[in-house]
Amino acid sequence: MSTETLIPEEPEAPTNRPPSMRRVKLWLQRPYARKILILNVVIGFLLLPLAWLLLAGMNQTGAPASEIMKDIEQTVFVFTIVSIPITAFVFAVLVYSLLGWRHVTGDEPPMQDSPAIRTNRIGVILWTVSSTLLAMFLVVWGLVELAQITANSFGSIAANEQPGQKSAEIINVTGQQWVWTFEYPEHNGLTSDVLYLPLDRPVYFNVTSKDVIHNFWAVELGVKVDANPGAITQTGVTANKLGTFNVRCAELCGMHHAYMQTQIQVLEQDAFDSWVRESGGKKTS
Amino acid sequence: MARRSRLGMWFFIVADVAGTIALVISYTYLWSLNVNGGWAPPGATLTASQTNTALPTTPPTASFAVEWPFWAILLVVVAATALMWFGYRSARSGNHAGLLIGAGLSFLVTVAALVFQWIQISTFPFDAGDGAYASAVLLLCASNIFHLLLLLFLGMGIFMRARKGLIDKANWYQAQLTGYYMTWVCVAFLLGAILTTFLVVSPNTDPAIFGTFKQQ
Amino acid sequence: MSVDAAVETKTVFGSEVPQPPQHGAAGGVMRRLNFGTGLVGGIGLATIAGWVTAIITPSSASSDTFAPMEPTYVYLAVLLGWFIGFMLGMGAFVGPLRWVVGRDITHSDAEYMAGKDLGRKRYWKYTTDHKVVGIQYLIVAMLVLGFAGLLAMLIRTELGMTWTSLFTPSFYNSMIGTHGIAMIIGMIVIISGPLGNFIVPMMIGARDMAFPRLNALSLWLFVSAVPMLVSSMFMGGIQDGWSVYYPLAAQAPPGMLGYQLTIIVFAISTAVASVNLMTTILTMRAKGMTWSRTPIFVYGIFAASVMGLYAFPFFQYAQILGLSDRVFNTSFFDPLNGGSVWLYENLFWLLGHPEVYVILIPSMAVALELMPVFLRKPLFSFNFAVAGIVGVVALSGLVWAHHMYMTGWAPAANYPFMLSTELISIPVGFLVLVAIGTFWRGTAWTRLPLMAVYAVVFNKMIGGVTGVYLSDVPADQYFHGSMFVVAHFHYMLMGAGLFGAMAGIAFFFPKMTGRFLDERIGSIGLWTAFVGFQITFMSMFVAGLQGQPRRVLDFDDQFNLSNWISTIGAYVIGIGMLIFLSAIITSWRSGVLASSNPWGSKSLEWQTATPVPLENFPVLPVVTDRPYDYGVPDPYEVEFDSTDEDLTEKVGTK
Amino acid sequence: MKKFLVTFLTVLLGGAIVAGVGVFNAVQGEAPPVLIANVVGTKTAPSGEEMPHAELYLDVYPNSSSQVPQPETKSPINNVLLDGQPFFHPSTSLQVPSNSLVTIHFRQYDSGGTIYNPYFAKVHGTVDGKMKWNGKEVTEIKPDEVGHTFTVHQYPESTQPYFFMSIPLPMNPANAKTDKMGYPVDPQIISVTFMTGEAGSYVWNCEFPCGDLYQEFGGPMQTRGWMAGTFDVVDV
Repeated sequence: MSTETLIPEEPEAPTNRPPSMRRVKLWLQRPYARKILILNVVIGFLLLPLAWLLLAGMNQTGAPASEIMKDIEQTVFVFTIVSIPITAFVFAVLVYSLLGWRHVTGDEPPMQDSPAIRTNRIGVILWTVSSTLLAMFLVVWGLVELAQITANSFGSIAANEQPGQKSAEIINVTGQQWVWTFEYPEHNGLTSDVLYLPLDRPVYFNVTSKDVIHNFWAVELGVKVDANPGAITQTGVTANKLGTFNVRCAELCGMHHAYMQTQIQVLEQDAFDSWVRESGGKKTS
Repeated sequence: MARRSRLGMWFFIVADVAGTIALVISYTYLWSLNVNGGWAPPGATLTASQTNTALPTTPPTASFAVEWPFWAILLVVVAATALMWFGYRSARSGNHAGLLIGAGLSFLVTVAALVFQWIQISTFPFDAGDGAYASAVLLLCASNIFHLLLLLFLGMGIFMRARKGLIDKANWYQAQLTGYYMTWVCVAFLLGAILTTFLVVSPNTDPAIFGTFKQQ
Repeated sequence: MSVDAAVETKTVFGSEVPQPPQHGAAGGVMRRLNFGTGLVGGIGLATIAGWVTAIITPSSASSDTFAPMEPTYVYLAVLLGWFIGFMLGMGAFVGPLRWVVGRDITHSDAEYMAGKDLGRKRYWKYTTDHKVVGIQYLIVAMLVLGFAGLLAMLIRTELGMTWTSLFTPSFYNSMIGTHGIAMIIGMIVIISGPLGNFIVPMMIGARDMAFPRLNALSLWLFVSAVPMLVSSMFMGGIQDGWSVYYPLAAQAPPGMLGYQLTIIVFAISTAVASVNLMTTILTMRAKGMTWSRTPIFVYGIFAASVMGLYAFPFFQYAQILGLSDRVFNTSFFDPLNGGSVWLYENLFWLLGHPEVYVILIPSMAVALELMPVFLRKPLFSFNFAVAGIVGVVALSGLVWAHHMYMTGWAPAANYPFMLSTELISIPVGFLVLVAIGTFWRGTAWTRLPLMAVYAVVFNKMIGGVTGVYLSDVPADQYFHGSMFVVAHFHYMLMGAGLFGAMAGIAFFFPKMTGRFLDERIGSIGLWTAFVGFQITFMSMFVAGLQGQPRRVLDFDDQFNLSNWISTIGAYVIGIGMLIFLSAIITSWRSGVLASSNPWGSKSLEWQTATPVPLENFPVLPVVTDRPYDYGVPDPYEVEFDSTDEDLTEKVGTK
Repeated sequence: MKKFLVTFLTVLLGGAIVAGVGVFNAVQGEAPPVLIANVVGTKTAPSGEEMPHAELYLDVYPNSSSQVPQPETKSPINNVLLDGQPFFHPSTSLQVPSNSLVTIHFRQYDSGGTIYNPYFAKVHGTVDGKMKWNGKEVTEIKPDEVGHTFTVHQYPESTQPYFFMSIPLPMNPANAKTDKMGYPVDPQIISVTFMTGEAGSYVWNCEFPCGDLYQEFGGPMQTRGWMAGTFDVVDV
């Protein structure tokens, strides 16, 4: 191999080259610079509504019905906002390179070459720093949110110990081809094909499967975890909204995968208790 | 040409290493999980899996494999490799007889290793259906056989070509590349022997019972 | 006849070193073998093997789960018979066997295998010339992609007809599985195969690949795998998605064998091709082509080869384990007997994610390769492009488990994998920076290849941003397994990958065929496909946001609208792709003749004649400068050399 | 212009191929003929009101025979793979009237064993939560004596009423007297009555592992016409 480094030798900078800040000022005075920046801002503002449209899409069937789902939507919203400027900048350059800067057609290669910009220290540094900062922000945000969601899912366990707290309702979720069954072990094994949840009360799910992999997705509650054969996965949630929501299977599980769905009924505590009584379970504490 | 071939052989070894690593991962992962108490062959250790009706009934005679054959076969393969390197050195120093002897013996010893491997597989105290341990060990042996067959091919090639005087000072590298590959195969055998010797009884003593919310 | 000394010392094809003394006669059976004999051998041996197996298998044979095993055994025998017979008939085993017995391929044989003076016939033979292999790869890859596209049309039709169900659920599932894996295989090949084989050796100034016979081997292994995949459709199909998760795959009909053997063979083909490309690039670059003078496309192909080499064996062994589960009743992925479903998921995604970059990096690289030619300016910040590619390769092996956030295999592992996954956006960002930096102030020569690059960068941005949601565990908790994921990876693999391939093919078409790709028809096809693409997958994003799971053939009314629109868009894509295909066909047959360097490019592959002579270069070139040496001094920068106070006005009034 | 002709033909040909393959497979995958439950009069619902009453007869056979032919399928591979597998007779595409009482009479000829999930050894979704088994009314059967189940569940439409019904079909004892076809002479007779609501389309399948391959849930369990099908509630 050659002993040469990867970096192509930079052209020697002239001694009377103005300082960086001045060069930026000069750069801003170039005819295309302002146009691109304006274009960047315009496209950015055109993209901005996306942040709300995404949430509108997610909220169609009554989400968010839990803190977890709120966190998820918050994350989506923030990520959209922060990624808009850089996306808008790239789009602005694409548009301007087609409409702003010269372009030629024809069968022969253009006679006149473009400026030989081999690199641009300021531009490269700006991009690297901003993209790194962006990535770091996303990582940190993600880690914090993940920790919070984990706390929300498993807070139900902690709630058991805390005095004065409403104790957690434990539900054993069984996926099998192609139905869900929900067992309430605290109510002498009362089992149901519809998921009944008490309002504002932590619920703790044990999830497993009797045959293949399924994925227990309580859509509007933002709960999702695989139901694995031969293993028990755990999650939890506190439903804070009355209504009828969806459980869908989000992992291909065979012929009737599309039909492996059922309802979630979030009930007031007393309505939940009376349901338990009617369907043969003991009265809840 | 020699440099090219050497690079090519190294890259092929990289691919082979990745595949072997996949096998090692499978063995250790299943060993550590002991899903549904199904790692050990039934009868080897009395896990609660017997109480689990979901398990198909299997002969209670099955048990873990004996360790020493793995090491014995490893020794044989190492011998074959050493002979091949001896042959390569001879070729390098122009000693044609040495090359012939080294390559020829290496080929014969490889055949012996293949025979041993086959005997070991046919005398395992379990068959493919007896849980994850049986599966993992059998596939390790299968990959061993695959490697030995490749060695047979290479060894025969080197021997035949040596007889025709095709491997001389000009292109000794073919013997050298064979040596490289055989050395890697030794490492692969060593990995198998280590796994089957030191990772036998699963550390997970209370796996969840399949399809239920109970631990065993 | 024995070869005389004059031939011995001559440079033997593809290498400049003298050969060992030639043993054995030239000619022999291998000169009579071709694709026809391959088909005969394959079909013949398949028939015999299947027939024999059907006889010796007791029809009562069944696994311990009462599965009738006879169809399985027969189908397995047929597939293996096809594979061995086909490779035999192609003459793949001639070289190795002659090596063993010490009757090396003679010089004249080597030249014959290189297709010397064979005319069109060489495209139907086990030809070692890298240019022939490149063309063969192009044709086969386009066939595979066409097959997968056909399935895509059927899938969208089913999803569009929300008021009725056109196919049975089983057939629908097998369609999505086959569509997925066929597209993945085709996309992996479509750039590294044709352009990697045809262009790279010329680009680095070599006479051929390092191992010409391995080159042919990799191609014909790939070819032999295709019928296996298609045949599985007739054996019950692959009903488990392209990632055939176990244990669902253990319930699939025998068609699963077709998938498993396809992957096992294709992985060998990929390993062979990767070894060949890497060795070629490392050892055969022209004099003076240091790493800083190596074109970026070579870097891209090299990176793809590295990732393919270390990642594919995991996938291959996953399928081998699955095969032994099905045939020998082992229990690697059978949780009843101690197998683990997470083991399969880990092995699968250890390939699964690097494979995404195996597809993406070459397409980005070919885009960056052709931009300087059409913008008449050097590649912006070459070393950042290299750094981006190196960074992606380095991180590619550390992010696989972001496909497994929701499986619960190791909740604690989600934190590090989220970290590594979001870090990978930085090197990918470098590639985008290089792209827009090269657009910067360039005079765009708006020919088809460059216009395709605009599409690539646009789609890549959308795919990248939506990827950020999925890389983040909380957001993934909603999006995982929904249509949102499908739309995202189609933006990456199709929007960036396939459009990049179209750009590359359009760019290198004159060198490969001697004719221009028809500008008008090609552009119409490209932009039709582009528009359809946006319609299809934008509305698929919407369906995902609303919460439609993926791989469902039937769904709630609330998803109807977005699925209808998506289907219409899919038809537009189909039409666009067919138009582009017709452009390729017509231009190949009767396109405008192109000179040897029609784009006025400065890199090596364009400096040789078209059609390219057998050993590419009459004399091996010597590289004296960096690639992409286009462009005039920057007027703005020039003025700094004559700095005075009214510089500001001068620049301002420019 | 010749080029554009080629383009046009390419698009045409491509479309034709797609359409051809699509139609071919659509025909191959045709659902079995619809079995309609005809109204045979009226019946009194528990609520006391008179409702139209429809009846439906379904048999479950362990395998095909000269008497009971295998469900017809146009895909050749199914004939090979599903030969000798259990199936519902005469059809699995069922259609019942809406807002009425429907009685299904099952004759179960198959053997059986233990079901994975005891929940499906109970009766769900009938008018009184009971089913009539060989003359006596029961609400559940022993989980280790299940032959098959008839489980109708939610189709992914929020616009139609939620509907869930699961009927366990008891197994025939191993020592049951069989005729020359190998079928029990007196099969298990089960009849259930349930109330349908507004129109809607649902799917049903058997929840008892009676297929092949892993967990015995492959083959017939995943093929409409054998152990799964559609269940449409329509206005008459």
